[in-house]
Amino acid sequence: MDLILDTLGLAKSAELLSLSPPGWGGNLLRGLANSLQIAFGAFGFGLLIGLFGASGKLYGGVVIRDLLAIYTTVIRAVPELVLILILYYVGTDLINQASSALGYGRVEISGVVAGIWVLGIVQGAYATEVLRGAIQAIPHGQIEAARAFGMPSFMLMRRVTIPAMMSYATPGLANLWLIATKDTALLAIVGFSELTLETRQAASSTRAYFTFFLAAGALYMIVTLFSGAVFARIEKWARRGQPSLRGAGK
Amino acid sequence: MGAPGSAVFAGGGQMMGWRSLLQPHRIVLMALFAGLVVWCAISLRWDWIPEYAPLAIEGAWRTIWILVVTTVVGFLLAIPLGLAQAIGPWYLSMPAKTFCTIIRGTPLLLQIWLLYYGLGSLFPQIPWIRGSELWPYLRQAWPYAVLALTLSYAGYEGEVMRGAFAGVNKGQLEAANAFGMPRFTMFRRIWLPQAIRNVLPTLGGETILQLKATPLVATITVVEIYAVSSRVRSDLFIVYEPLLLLALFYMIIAGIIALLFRRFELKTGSRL
Amino acid sequence: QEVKIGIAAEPYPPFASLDASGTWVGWEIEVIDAVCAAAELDCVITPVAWDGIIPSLTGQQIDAIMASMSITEERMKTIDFSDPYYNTPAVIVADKSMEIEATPASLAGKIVGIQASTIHQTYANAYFGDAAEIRVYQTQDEANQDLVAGRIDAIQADSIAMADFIGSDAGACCEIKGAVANDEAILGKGVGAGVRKGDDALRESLNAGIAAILADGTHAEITSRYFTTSIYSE
Amino acid sequence: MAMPELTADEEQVPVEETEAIRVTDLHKSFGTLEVLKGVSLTAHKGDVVAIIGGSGSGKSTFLRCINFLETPSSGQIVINGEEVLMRPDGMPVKRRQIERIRTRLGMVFQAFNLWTHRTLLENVIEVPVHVLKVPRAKAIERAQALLERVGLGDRADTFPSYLSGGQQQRAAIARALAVDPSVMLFDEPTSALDPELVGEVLTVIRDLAAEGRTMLLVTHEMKFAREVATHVVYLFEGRIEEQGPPEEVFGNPKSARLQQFLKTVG
Amino acid sequence: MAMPELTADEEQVPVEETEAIRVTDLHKSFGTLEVLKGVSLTAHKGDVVAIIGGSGSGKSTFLRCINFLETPSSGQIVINGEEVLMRPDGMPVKRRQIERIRTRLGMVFQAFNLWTHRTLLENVIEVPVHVLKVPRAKAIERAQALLERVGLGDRADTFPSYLSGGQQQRAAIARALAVDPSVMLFDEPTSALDPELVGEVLTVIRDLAAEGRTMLLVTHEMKFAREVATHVVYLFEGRIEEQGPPEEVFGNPKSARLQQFLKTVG
Ligand SMILES: Nc1ncnc2c1ncn2[C@@H]1O[C@H](COP(=O)(O)OP(=O)(O)OP(=O)(O)O)[C@@H](O)[C@H]1O
Ligand SMILES: Nc1ncnc2c1ncn2[C@@H]1O[C@H](COP(=O)(O)OP(=O)(O)OP(=O)(O)O)[C@@H](O)[C@H]1O
Ligand SMILES: [Mg+2]
Ligand SMILES: [Mg+2]
Repeated sequence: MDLILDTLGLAKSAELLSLSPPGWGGNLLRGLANSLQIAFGAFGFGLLIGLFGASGKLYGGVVIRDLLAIYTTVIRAVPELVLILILYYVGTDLINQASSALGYGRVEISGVVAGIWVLGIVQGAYATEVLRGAIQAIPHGQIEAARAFGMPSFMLMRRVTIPAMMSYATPGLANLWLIATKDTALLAIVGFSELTLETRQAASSTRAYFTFFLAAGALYMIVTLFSGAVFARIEKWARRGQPSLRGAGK
Repeated sequence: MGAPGSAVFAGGGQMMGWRSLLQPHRIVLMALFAGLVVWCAISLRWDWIPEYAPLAIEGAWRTIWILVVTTVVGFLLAIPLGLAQAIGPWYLSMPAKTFCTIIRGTPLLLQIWLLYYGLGSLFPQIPWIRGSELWPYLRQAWPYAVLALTLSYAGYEGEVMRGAFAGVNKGQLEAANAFGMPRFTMFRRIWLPQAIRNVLPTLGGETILQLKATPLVATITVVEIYAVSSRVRSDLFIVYEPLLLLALFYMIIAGIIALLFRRFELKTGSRL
Repeated sequence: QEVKIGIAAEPYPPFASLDASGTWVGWEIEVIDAVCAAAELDCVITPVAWDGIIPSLTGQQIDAIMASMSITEERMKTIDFSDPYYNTPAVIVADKSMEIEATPASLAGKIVGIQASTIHQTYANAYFGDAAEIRVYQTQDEANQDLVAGRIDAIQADSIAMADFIGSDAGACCEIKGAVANDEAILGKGVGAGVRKGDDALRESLNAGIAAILADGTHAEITSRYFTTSIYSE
Repeated sequence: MAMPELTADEEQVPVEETEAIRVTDLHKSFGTLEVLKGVSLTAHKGDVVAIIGGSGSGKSTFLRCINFLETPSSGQIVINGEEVLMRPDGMPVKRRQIERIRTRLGMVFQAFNLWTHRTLLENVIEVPVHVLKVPRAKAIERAQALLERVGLGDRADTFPSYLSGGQQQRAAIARALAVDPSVMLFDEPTSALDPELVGEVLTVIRDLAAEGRTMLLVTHEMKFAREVATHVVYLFEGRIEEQGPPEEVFGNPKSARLQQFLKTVG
Repeated sequence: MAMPELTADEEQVPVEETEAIRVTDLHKSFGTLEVLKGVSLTAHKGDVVAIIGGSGSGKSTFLRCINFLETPSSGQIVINGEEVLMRPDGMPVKRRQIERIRTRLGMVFQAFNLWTHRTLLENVIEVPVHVLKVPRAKAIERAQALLERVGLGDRADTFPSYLSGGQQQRAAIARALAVDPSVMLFDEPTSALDPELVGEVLTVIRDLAAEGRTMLLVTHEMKFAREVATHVVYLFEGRIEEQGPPEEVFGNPKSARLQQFLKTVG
């Protein structure tokens, strides 16, 4: 640790991290805001896909189940970088070819929108599995009781399935959310300046690698602690009515 | 309606036969896939494969063993981490929680980097380490890569297992207690299997995520399959072909992982 | 009309780096401006992540790449290059106390660090790969750091970058041991601007621009502000 | 899947008739295990049908088929004059039809199946408020009254896991009553109750029958069945072995199986 | 916490005596709710004690306190002459002592609590193999015999969730019998069973009692209690209101509460 402080010098770090140029602090914060924005969109979109995906996998017909199995396996297996390259570059290329064939000009597809889509689709595949596991962990009778009273399927999901599975799903979803905040790094490829890219740019432009990577780590840590608190609250709420297992080994 | 298939699994998991592949929609899907493969084979550039094949095989092997070692060891660590958080006294749960939060809270890249360039570059400064038996290993990059990935998996799965342990139905444990099961036996025979069963799909997903996290070790000079594909890309400037092969490789591994987990699921008799 | 010049979003000082207010600066940035001015092109500098830079070019998001990209035979199968606008020899750097020369025989049994996705990677693998262990780093700085730490014995890199490094405090331990034997098929003919295959019009005007700034001394003037030696030779 | 029957739902206005449930030749298999082997049963408005039979004879499965928690393998089910249409794979032709029919059926499960993430009161008002769209205040009022009636008035804010078995069962009864169903399906509604409470439940069921509601109840307590039922069905290995008014079934059993079954009962 | 009693475990060799369970002045509160308000009970070897009482009167809690699934708030519990030592916070002073004692207690839960991740056979052999270290082959043989006995021989490889209520209850009984316990705690072991099977269970319990085993059973079926018990305890709001031999308790109840409780029973 001494070595790090010696070679870099704390004073120099503070100067490098100050909020206005020539400090890079502002850039990092802007990058963080961008990352969170994308992560939020992608996570929300992914949750939505996950809900429908999980119910499709559990209650859908053979065709739907097969298609979803392909979706979750392929999307989770293929590296996100490949997906972004293919969906963004090949996708826009195809769209452009089509539109110029029809006599329109080039269409600009925003990297951000594409990014949210791609990350959302990826998150959706993971969320599908997390939620499927959680739904399966609900005691069967809970859902049956709701069916027996004629709850329509959407309401059943909203009133029984979701609250009852939340306690099983929150840890997995919390992991997914944290992954989403970090996966925004992939959007650097389509020219979106989020936290990781800002950090790398700052680090290699100034050669102060430790300073900026630690700063970025600290920013991520703050996000984690904050979201950890939020997820803990959700989980506490979800576990109401469930006796604690503390002392279960006695 | 309960899925009509559920009763099939009641008997303890017979796998679907090959015959089930012959359903119409599956035939259509397989035809589509075959078409895609043929199109790729014909219209893309593959002449570079022989030259890079030995490198790719080496890289693939490295990816696989890193994945296996880090997930197995990481999961073994995740169990005590999860348990400590779920029911441990504060002096166990606090450190466990802190560990998981830090691991989950900072980018893996940063962790790898801190271990290798931070911790790892301190060793050479200490003369007796440089002279010791350990130096040839400490000088390598892979010990740091394996350590970082293992801790990362342990951190994420520790969190998942925490929820899993806490979610087990109390009556199930009481039944074990009532018969005088020693604590550890109860844990091993009842609590752990039920906890794992409840999060098997999540664990499967996280294992695939771990597979895709392995490329990060390239940043500390461990060359695995992803680094090989990057190299083809920068040597020849062809983008999609190596990535497609890479995707295929990951898909096969992920398929194997998914299959393994599916088998576990059937074994534990989970019911809708 | 507008020409979008793609540069790598990851800085590569002193050729291209960012300042905190988001402006790109560096030798290559100034050369781009000068070439465009000479060729009367309306250029827009567009940073793209290195991983996406080729698809951006073929997908028409950018029109040319000027990101210290070496011209090699293999790469020319995929895109076209302009004439080179700089070239530097590849050198071997090692600790001052080490008896090392830039030859395969001398490097046998040693660990050589190089930067990924560079011509040095290809070269080192081809010439030293049999006898020495090659370690691949994502950035040059990381390789330098490990050389200082003693985890590797030597690095092969660009002479410019190395001159910069051994001149710094961190690099005081080390010295340039010599240039490697040239192999134009691998090391290429220097660094050029990449354009889409068949985009001859743009390639021609870039060539004209490069020729112009070399001829009127602009190139040398920019170089003198960044480096002590020339980085262009026929 | 556009089937011609699809429109049936809209057209089929339930005719005013006294038949509440008609089940014809119901079969149900789980894999290779045939649990119901052709059960037919008709219940009129105000009937209380007691279903008795050995453990594993298919009583619960029969009840669960009536509201389609299990998909019948074959057979016909008509509820309040409306036939529920099923595709051969067991999926309902019209999901909304089933949901609508289910809101008129109240069910008490053998395992209670209270929602563990909701308090007793929330369990009871859940369906009235969210499915039947009863104003919340009114639903709460009624729920309180029902909980009082089953002796749980003071436990309204407790979560089910903290209740004794009998208390859970009573809460489940209150939850079923809260939907004001025209047909009630009770799966062993008194299994966890003491004799006093069994008497209570008996009164409740009689009241409901008097209001013209139909009741199907599975029970193991012959005394209870005898007192409450207008009709008794004895199920043996997935078939109706004997049925009739309670006096006859209990007083003068014809089948040898039923005689043996009743032997141990005083 | 080095308490002087710690060594008691090793010294205390159970003296040969006929007292199987002695509970003295047992109290148990959940938060502010006092469920048991001083219960004392002694059962000798071979006794069958039936515990009756209204829903929520504390019967299950009492059974659960005996094997320390609930921690008594105060009171003393002696099993086979050995006192179980608890710290005030509910942790046992010596965990191994409790585990050892529990292996001699078999329990059938009101909610069955079969392990859902194991088949019936696996449920039954679990404790013998992994706690009592019976050789696997022998445990399987015995488990099969027990499953036969409760009529589930052919369902040994089924997971519990695919069974009917009564089948689950019988499996739970088989699981409890498999540990060959000297004391059995039954929480409503016949609630989901039909009269025929109730008769079966009655026979099983009598056989066990004849072998000198002690049984505590909670039941709502007075007829069953009368036939099987050597001693009946009537619990009312956490206190023993009346106890004695069955003829007396049922034939000649003294307390007004008990009289009322038994009124509805024929
Ligand atoms: N874990 C708990 N937390 C709070 N209260 C509880 C808990 N368990 C039981 N109780 C309460 O204690 C009282 C006694 O419960 P217990 O389960 O012993 O009743 P019981 O006599 O077995 O009744 P039943 O015949 O209905 O099973 C009930 O009022 C119940 O609500
Ligand atoms: N989901 C299922 N999968 C496979 N078999 C099942 C399933 N549900 C029930 N069974 C079997 O069907 C048979 C009838 O079960 P059912 O629950 O209808 O019995 P029951 O008459 O209600 O018995 P009990 O009185 O014990 O509750 C039983 O043998 C049971 O094991
Ligand atoms: Mg049943
Ligand atoms: Mg009870």
